[in-house]
Amino acid sequence: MKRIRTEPQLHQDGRQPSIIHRIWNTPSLLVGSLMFVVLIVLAVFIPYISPYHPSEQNLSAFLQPPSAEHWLGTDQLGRDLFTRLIYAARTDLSIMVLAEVVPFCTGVFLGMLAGYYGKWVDTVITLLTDTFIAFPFYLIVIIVAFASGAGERGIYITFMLVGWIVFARVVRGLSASFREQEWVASAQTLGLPGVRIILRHLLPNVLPQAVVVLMTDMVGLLVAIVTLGYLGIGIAPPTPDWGTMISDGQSFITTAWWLSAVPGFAVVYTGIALSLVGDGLADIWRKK
Amino acid sequence: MNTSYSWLVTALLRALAVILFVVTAVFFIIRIVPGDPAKMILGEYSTPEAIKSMHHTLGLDLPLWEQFVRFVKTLFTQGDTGNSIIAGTSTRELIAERAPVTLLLIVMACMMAIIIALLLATLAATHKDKLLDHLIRIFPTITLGMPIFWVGMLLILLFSVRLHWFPVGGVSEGWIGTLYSLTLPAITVAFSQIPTLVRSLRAQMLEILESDFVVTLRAAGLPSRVILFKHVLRNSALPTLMLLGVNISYLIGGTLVVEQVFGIKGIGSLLFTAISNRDFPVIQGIALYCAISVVIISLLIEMISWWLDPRTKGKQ
Amino acid sequence: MELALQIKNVTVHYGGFTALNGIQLNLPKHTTLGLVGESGSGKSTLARVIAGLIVPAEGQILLDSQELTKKRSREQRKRIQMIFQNPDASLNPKHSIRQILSEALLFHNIVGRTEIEKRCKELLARVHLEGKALDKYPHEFSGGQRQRIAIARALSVEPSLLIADEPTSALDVSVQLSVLELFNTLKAELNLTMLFISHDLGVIHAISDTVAVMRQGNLVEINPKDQFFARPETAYSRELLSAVPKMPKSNTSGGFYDPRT
Amino acid sequence: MSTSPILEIEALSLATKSNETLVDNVGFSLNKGESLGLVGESGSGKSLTLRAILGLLPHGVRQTGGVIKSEVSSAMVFQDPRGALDPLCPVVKQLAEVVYFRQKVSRKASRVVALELLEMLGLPDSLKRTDRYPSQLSGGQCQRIVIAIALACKPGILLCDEPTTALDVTVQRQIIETIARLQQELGFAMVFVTHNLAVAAAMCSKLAVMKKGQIVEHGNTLNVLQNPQNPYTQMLINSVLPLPELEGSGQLWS
Repeated sequence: MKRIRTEPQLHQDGRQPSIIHRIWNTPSLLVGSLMFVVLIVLAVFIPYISPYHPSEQNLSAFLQPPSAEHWLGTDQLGRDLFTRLIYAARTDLSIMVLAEVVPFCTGVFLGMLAGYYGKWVDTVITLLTDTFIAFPFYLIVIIVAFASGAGERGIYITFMLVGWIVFARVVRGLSASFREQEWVASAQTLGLPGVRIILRHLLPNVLPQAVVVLMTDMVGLLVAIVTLGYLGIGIAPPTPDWGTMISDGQSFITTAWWLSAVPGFAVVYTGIALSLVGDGLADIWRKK
Repeated sequence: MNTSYSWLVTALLRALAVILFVVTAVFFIIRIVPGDPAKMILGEYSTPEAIKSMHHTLGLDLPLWEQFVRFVKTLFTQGDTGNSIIAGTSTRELIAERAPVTLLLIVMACMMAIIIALLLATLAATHKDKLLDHLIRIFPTITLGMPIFWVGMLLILLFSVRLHWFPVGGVSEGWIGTLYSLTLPAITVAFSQIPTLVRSLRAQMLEILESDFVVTLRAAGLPSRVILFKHVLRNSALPTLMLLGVNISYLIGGTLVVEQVFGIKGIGSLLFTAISNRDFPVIQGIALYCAISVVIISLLIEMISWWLDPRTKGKQ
Repeated sequence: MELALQIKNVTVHYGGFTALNGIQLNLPKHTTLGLVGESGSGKSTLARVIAGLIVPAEGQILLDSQELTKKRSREQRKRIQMIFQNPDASLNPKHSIRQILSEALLFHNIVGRTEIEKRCKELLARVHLEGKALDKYPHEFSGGQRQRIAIARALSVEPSLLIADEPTSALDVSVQLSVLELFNTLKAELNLTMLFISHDLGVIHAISDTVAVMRQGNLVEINPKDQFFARPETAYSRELLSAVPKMPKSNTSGGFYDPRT
Repeated sequence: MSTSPILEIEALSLATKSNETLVDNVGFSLNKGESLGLVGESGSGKSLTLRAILGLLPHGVRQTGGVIKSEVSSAMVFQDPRGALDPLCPVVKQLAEVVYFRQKVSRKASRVVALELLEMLGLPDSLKRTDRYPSQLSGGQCQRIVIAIALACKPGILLCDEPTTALDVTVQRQIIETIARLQQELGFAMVFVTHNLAVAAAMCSKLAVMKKGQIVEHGNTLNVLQNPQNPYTQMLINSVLPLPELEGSGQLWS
């Protein structure tokens, strides 16, 4: 037998850029997180920042344009727009995050099951997703939110019913392609049980992509919450909410356009922040 | 030939199964969510007797399976989900009356979305990493978080209130008038689809532009416009179609909301009237018809792309 | 000779397509069978059937004269290990080498927790990698090194049959040679029984004791290596062998087809 | 071989956008009808050199130095034959399209020329009658179409990027024989990129061995193979796995 040659140790000495270094080199992630953190800080500390209460009316100072006293002016009942805007962020953002928890977990789990096991498991789960996806998103949101009663509860139930589909679809595709990868086959030949392969092998591989989808999906969820508020079947007044604020301001659109425009921009701002974070995370994970 | 038929049969069977699931879902959706439909119709403070008689009218006092049998029976004999509680007429007629304008709006929005998205994606992909590409790539990030109704409001504010280019709302008489007054709503609906479409299409175009066959054709000295129009665009047409199939459901949902903003008397306004009247059969009917149309449209798109793509046929 | 593996009449269909057509094959203990064939000949399918990743429509597989059932037990799975073609996909990208090597050791209680570190290092030494590799991740290694790690992982459960499905095809030629040398050393040191699949006759020649040829789902020839390479039985084997490009001999001018201007 | 070179490359350097060197100071020349084998392992920059000659560098790669002087046109044959053809366009149509634009003939005539090219490459007649798409042809047939497309450009230099690597050995032999026959008939020069020394030796009279973007050895095929000066070349030669002689006649390759 000839002597064994060891190959040149190509990558072993190659410097591995640290996590912090990678984050620093991803501007979209930095900017997005910063934008989001600013919003969260404002929402947490608003009672100390603003002298007003969100539902404190002052009918002598209604529909005022922006000024030093009222940074964004006042609405038709003389409430401070900026204060209401940030209190609304509290409501909307906390619902947005909480309502994603259950759909995210079920979606990822069902997606892995369908992708890994294939066959009838896949057929059943795919039929289920195809069924729910057949209902136009807003139609089902509106119907379920209405039927389960206006308010937060309706939103949570709606998203438990339909929110998991996006994750299930993405994760199913990913898992099915990972299933074809040889490390899954190796795990199988090593005699590891399916549950272990799903949780220990597949999960860490599908999670990054699922989190990226989560970011975009949260934007969609926020927009849906706001839309329900606008349609009057979301969060009930007097709890401040961007959707109801837009709808309240609609009557004054010709005279005080900012009443509707500003809460809209708040939604857009959050959307930009989250999708930048999503893009950034995707970038970091792709580079690896 | 054998395999192609089996593909068709599987696709049809799957669509049929989904439709069955859809019917079941429409039946159950009102029943699994908390809250008593009768109470919702009559109001929170109605007498127990009134609720009981309403249960009887809606058939809610029967066992669940009997309710389901009734539901399916109505579906097959009448083709709908029963008569409207308020209007008394069949939901099918109510929907048929409102459907044309909604359909027209959807078709217009689809066409606008495809044309604009394809244009933007082509521009971005052919100018990769240049200024134009960066601008187009920022666009989806910004518009992702725009509520569709809010976009509609801003467009009304700009084009109708300030510039007087379009009517503020409603639908005018005649063909030209209808198309004219639906333009702004269609742009609004399209606007909600363009970000996702542009994103995926740009990625797909880049993949095609950098594939070996484009290099072959460029190396063979074909003019770039021929490569772009005859080969690249044709290859991205199929993915576009598929993408639209996935998004058609979102598009229909958006249309319903936009109708509300622009005061268009279509399915959307029928839905919201039914909701404020607690008219359950109508709500169910709309859900059923929308979902079944989505299933059929998806099936058609699947069949068209299968038909057009030689790769699905295999060796002969 | 005692048989390690017996394959009896194994048939696999994909839709209407017959991927394996009544394959009969015996593999004596401590020998290496080289399985050769062109793309679509069914050689990888056969490997996956033996490894239990594909359930055949018909036929029996016996390992040490014990029949492997459709639903294999963990013990049965453990005894047949497989090494795959693509070094980029053979290791879980999110696991460290330590996790990759120790997972099966711990799961099957092959060694105790205290000895795990020592055993992992031994496994790495077997495939000529240093112990410090344990805390690294797959993307930090080259293709050849990843194949070595995959081999170490397969050896961790002490299999009685090792299947190698084109393990060197995706590697550069120099790396291919060193991985082949590793296989040969392991064969000698560990008395391995191996099924080695390749489309490259040079590779098959370097590693096998017996050669089997597959074509379109059928086994067309099995013969001892020396006989096969000198006097193949079938016309197809002869065609394969004569198609392999060879290095020029000293008496030819090189550039055989070059127009002499 | 005393004619003036039709292709001259001097000090060619290629790099990524982030200035990572991919090809470094590569130079060689090629005479009419001559064939050069560019041999090396993955990442040696041999395919990029080819793309530079073609004038179509992939996105993100730029030329940082050197000159490529060529008097004739070049055409390329790729590693993955199926990927090199538009999957939605019938193969004959693709070929005819190239003939139409390159040879400036009428649409009708271009189809006739295309069919002649198919015949020259030994493709079956059935292609003429019905529209066939790349997915309906075998890898070897697709590669013949790709070669036909390259020949439709009437190239002075044919650039081959691992044209047989993705193919089975029996098909590989047919394709190599075809390319060699066409070269004799049409007299084009050739740059043949491969990692397989035996294939390069069979096809080319000159060899250039590349490693990490540089040419480490360059010369007549036989000289390089029998008297390698560079240890890397020696290592590549040692890596070729030997096969014993097949008893009986009919050997083509030695």
